Amino acid sequence: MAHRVTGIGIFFFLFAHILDTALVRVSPEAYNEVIATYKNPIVGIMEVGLVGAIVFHAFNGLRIVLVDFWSKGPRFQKQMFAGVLILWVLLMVPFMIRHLTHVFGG
Amino acid sequence: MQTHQYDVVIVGAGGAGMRAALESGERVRTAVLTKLYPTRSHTGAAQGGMCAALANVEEDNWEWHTFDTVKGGDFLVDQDAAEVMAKEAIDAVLDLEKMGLPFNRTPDGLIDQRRFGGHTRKHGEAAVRRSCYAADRTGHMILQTLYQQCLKRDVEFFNEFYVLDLLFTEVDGVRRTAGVVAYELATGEIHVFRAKAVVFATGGAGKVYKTTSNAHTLTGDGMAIAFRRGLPLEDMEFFQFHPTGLAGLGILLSEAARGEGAILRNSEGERFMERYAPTLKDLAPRDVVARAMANEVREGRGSGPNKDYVLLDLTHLEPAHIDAKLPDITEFARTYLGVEPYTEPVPVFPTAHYAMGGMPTTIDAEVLADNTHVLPGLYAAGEVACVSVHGANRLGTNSLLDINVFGRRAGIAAAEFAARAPLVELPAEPEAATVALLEEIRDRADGERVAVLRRELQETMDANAQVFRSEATLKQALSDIHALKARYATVSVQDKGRRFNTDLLEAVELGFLLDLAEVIVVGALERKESRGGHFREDYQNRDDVNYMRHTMAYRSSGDDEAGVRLDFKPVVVTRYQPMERKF
Amino acid sequence: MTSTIPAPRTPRRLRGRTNTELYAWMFMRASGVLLVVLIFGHLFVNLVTGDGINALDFAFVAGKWADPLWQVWDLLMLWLAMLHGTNGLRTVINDYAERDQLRLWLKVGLYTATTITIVLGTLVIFTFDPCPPDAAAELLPSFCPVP
Amino acid sequence: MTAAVADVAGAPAAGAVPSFQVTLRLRRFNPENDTQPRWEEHTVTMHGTDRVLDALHKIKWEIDGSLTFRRSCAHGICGSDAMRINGRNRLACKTLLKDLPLDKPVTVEPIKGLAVLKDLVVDMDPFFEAYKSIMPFLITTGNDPSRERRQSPEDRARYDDTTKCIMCAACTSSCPVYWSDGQYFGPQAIVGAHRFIFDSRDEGAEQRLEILNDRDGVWRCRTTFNCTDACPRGIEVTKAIQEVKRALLFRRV
Ligand SMILES: Cc1cc2nc3c(=O)[nH]c(=O)nc-3n(C[C@H](O)[C@H](O)[C@H](O)COP(=O)(O)OP(=O)(O)OC[C@H]3O[C@@H](n4cnc5c(N)ncnc54)[C@H](O)[C@@H]3O)c2cc1C
Ligand code: HEM
Ligand code: SF4
Ligand code: F3S
Ligand code: FES
Repeated sequence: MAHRVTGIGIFFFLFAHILDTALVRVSPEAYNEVIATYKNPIVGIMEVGLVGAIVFHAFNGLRIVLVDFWSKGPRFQKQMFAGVLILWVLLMVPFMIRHLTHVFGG
Repeated sequence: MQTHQYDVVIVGAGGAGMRAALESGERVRTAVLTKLYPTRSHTGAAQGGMCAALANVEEDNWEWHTFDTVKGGDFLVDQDAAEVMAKEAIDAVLDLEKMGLPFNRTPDGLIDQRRFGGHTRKHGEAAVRRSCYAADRTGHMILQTLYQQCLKRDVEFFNEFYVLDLLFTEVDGVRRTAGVVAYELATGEIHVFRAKAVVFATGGAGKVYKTTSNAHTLTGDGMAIAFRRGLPLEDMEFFQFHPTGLAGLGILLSEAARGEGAILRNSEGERFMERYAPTLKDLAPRDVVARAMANEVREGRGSGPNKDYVLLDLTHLEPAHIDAKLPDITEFARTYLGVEPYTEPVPVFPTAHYAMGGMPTTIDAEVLADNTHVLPGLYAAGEVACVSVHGANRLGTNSLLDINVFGRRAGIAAAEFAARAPLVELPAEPEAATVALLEEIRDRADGERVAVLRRELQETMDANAQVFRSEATLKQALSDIHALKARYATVSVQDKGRRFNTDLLEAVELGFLLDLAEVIVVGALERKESRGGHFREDYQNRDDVNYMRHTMAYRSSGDDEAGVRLDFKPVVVTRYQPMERKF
Repeated sequence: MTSTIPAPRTPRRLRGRTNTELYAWMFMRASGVLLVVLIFGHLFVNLVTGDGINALDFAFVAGKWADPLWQVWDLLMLWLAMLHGTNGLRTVINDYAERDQLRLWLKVGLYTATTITIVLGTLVIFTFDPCPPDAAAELLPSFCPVP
Repeated sequence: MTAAVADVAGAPAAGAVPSFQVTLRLRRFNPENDTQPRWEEHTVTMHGTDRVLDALHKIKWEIDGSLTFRRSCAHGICGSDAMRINGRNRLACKTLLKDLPLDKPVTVEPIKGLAVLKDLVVDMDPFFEAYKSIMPFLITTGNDPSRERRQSPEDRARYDDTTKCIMCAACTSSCPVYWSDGQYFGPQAIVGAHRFIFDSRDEGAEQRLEILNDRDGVWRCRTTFNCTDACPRGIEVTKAIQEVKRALLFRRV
């Protein structure tokens, strides 16, 4: 179910993201203005959440694909889920450090 | 009240009922009434296998099978019936295979077979591999396969309908079957089913005992209903105690375990069956093994803190072999006793398992109205019936065979009867007796609890009418039963509603159990000998002069204190003269 | 032996049954796997390399899209992600919206939103001019000819 | 019986194991009196090897006879008594009390996704209908052979797992897709189909696969694994579902 929640979350973000990117067509000023509003800490933290969601959804998606196509997949689903969580932490910790230093550091 | 009309009504959707339904449904309009969803029937609990002399793995033939059945039954078997069963066994198994039953296979792809208690080659020379099986869930697979075939053929089921009465109408001085009365659990409504022929396939009555391998729902309804309507019950004193129930719980560990090589040991680690049955050892018939176990415990060689069980040792078998052949029963040991059968022996003790007796029938499953005459339009098959193929002790795997062979025969016979017979009138107010029975219990404001009486009944039966019996214990049991019957007149239930009133039905079922317990004990008191599953400590030998005969128990009308009148019927002997049983 | 054996392999397809769900399911897996590469690449370039999030501005985007590789990359990502997400939401709607009416309207909404986004996004990527003539030079990528 | 306290393995006889108190929190609903389900708590004394079913029986037999639930075999083989125990679908007769955390009440509710008829009893008809719709019977063409159809032990092993199903509905009623709308066939029906699709004797695989290719068929499975976790027979339900999906994708069994 977490897969579903993250999937839906990403979808709505993507929606917004495409609309804002579309602003580049309008004018650089407009785009930069909107992007500038993204450059505050709150949005920064939200972005962490977003990236977290994408990373989880992606790895878990791969796990689902493995369950579907690898005959031993269903048997190891629990282990694979643990793997997803571990990978998620492994990726998110360095990312958060880097990203948040960018966000707060300047 | 609703009234329905069918050619054939089958009561019970276990193996026997559904096998009959397949035959009958093909020929005439058929309804199946069952108090459980069909797949919940206790046939699904059967583990070990179903025997037939297929000779897929070693030399075998149906004549040896007949002999084993007769000898295993301690010569109380009607030999003509045993012969029919052994002969038709082969087709019965093949039919199931063709319906899709997933039997285990030999490397050549044939149905695999394994050893089972009492099944031998050449009249007792050595154990033979005769039992066809699907791991240790053969009964489950039979039940599933038959249910699937019923779905395929659109058999009409009435699920969770409790049949509580059997209707007769006298035509030209002869009682004829008119139908049944059923109670619909979901609504509390009464339904009358009018039918030309009725097949009873309601299964066993293990809940008479406390320690039993039988389901909570096996309360002998069919037998008791017939008995109350004045029909006889045959050989009810013969109850089988299966040697290997999980100690204290009664959950069965199939004989297949011993068929695959497991060994019974006492507290000294001794393989004690070598003393009791030098040839077949652990695979001697069940009555012999159960008694041997009880005797070991009695003589102080039981295991455990209370020295009240023996051990079933599988530790010398390969875990992979156990997993392939006995996955379920080893899981029972793990789940319910926390014992790991790979490495530890499993505590076991005899458990009430199978009613050899029941409604007497001919080999065409026609029910007898007295010692000789059939009752037109009434049929019975399965554990509820006594064709007398099991005599005084049923051989393992012969029951799954019985339900298939005689279930099929019952279905065909009932349909053929219905095709030519006219409908008989229903008696006036057909539902009256059932409504009275239910309302009396439901409307009684205050009274004793059903569960209390049932527990006392089961305890006295376990203590006094189990593996070892004697005049003193049986008399004790009988007086307990009489006292309980008197108290039963005052039971009440707390659930006064209509929908899903299982409280009420448990009360009704207790009434059935009390009647049957009385029949069992009265028969056992009268039979002053030891034969098969019936062992009297005060008469330890078989007595062919006086007791080579079937007991026929009738409900006595009125003033007879016992409430049971006994009569007798000769045993059909064709080829085999009684001889001493040695294994 | 009778000769009334039905012709082998007669089409048994029941009416109204198609492989839609099968293809949708396949597409979810295939696009999912591709999206891993695409999105991770995208995130890596945008958020991690260089100055991270702070580097984002018009110039950055324009610089990227000057390269056909990134054009194709982002286009593919846009299409796959939208279709993947839309189909995902379609199943979610199927699961939760119980009334047929509601289900229908939700889906209509979903599909229009998706169409608009995809068309818009595609147009943007293709018609994008990294050096709009009337913009202030300091906002533009460095390769733009200084007017 | 002595009160010797020993580990369960050594002393299985009831009474030899210490007894303890259990509180059951039951979801009750009697259509004849209630408009809403209600919660009810009972505390009973139970013994070491007792199961949730024993506790339910004790309540029914000693405290409140109107408590209603289905049961028959009492050892996990008939599939009557699937219920939600502490939020998980299990068989009451296979769930040992000592394996549950007993410091707080054990909650017992009917399985989800099927209409509650009374207390723990639900309407099983939709469940059996779904099973029926996948044609759960051996389909063959031509005349029956005179002896058995041959099948190698390897071919027999392919569908062994799914023959264990006791139709308890623990899987189907734990599946979130099934809860949200009753249209999905549910895992049990797929298990039932799997048992025949992978049986080398059967010739109806095409038709069954076609049925499961439906909008409400296998593709609705979201690989949640609730079904596998719930199955009291240890059937790898999700694996069976994936095998059916693969059979559909590659159109070969
Ligand atoms: C644990 C166990 C293991 C066994 N193993 C083996 C084995 O390995 N080999 C072997 O040969 N035998 C074995 N047996 C014995 C064999 O399984 C049974 O004797 C046989 O299955 C009985 O089948 P049946 O059809 O007569 O009854 P059941 O399967 O018990 O069916 C009874 C049916 O009657 C219905 N019914 C009952 N009362 C009513 C009523 N009042 N109204 C409506 N319907 C009613 C029930 O709903 C049910 O559908 C075993 C038995 C047990 C308990
Ligand atoms: C990063 C790589 C991605 C991978 C590997 C991936 C994988 C998957 C897979 C395999 C599924 C199918 C789940 C199922 O059928 O049970 C799925 C569902 C879904 N995905 Fe993705 N996905 C990815 C990116 C995205 C993106 C970017 C979005 C948003 C637009 C998204 C939204 C969804 C949604 C809404 C669902 C439906 C969830 C459900 O039905 O429960 N996914 N994803
Ligand atoms: S697959 Fe398992 S959980 Fe589902 S019905 Fe069958 S036995 Fe029960
Ligand atoms: S719980 Fe449901 S979603 Fe699939 S894996 Fe099991 S059927
Ligand atoms: S009572 Fe039969 S499965 Fe629990």
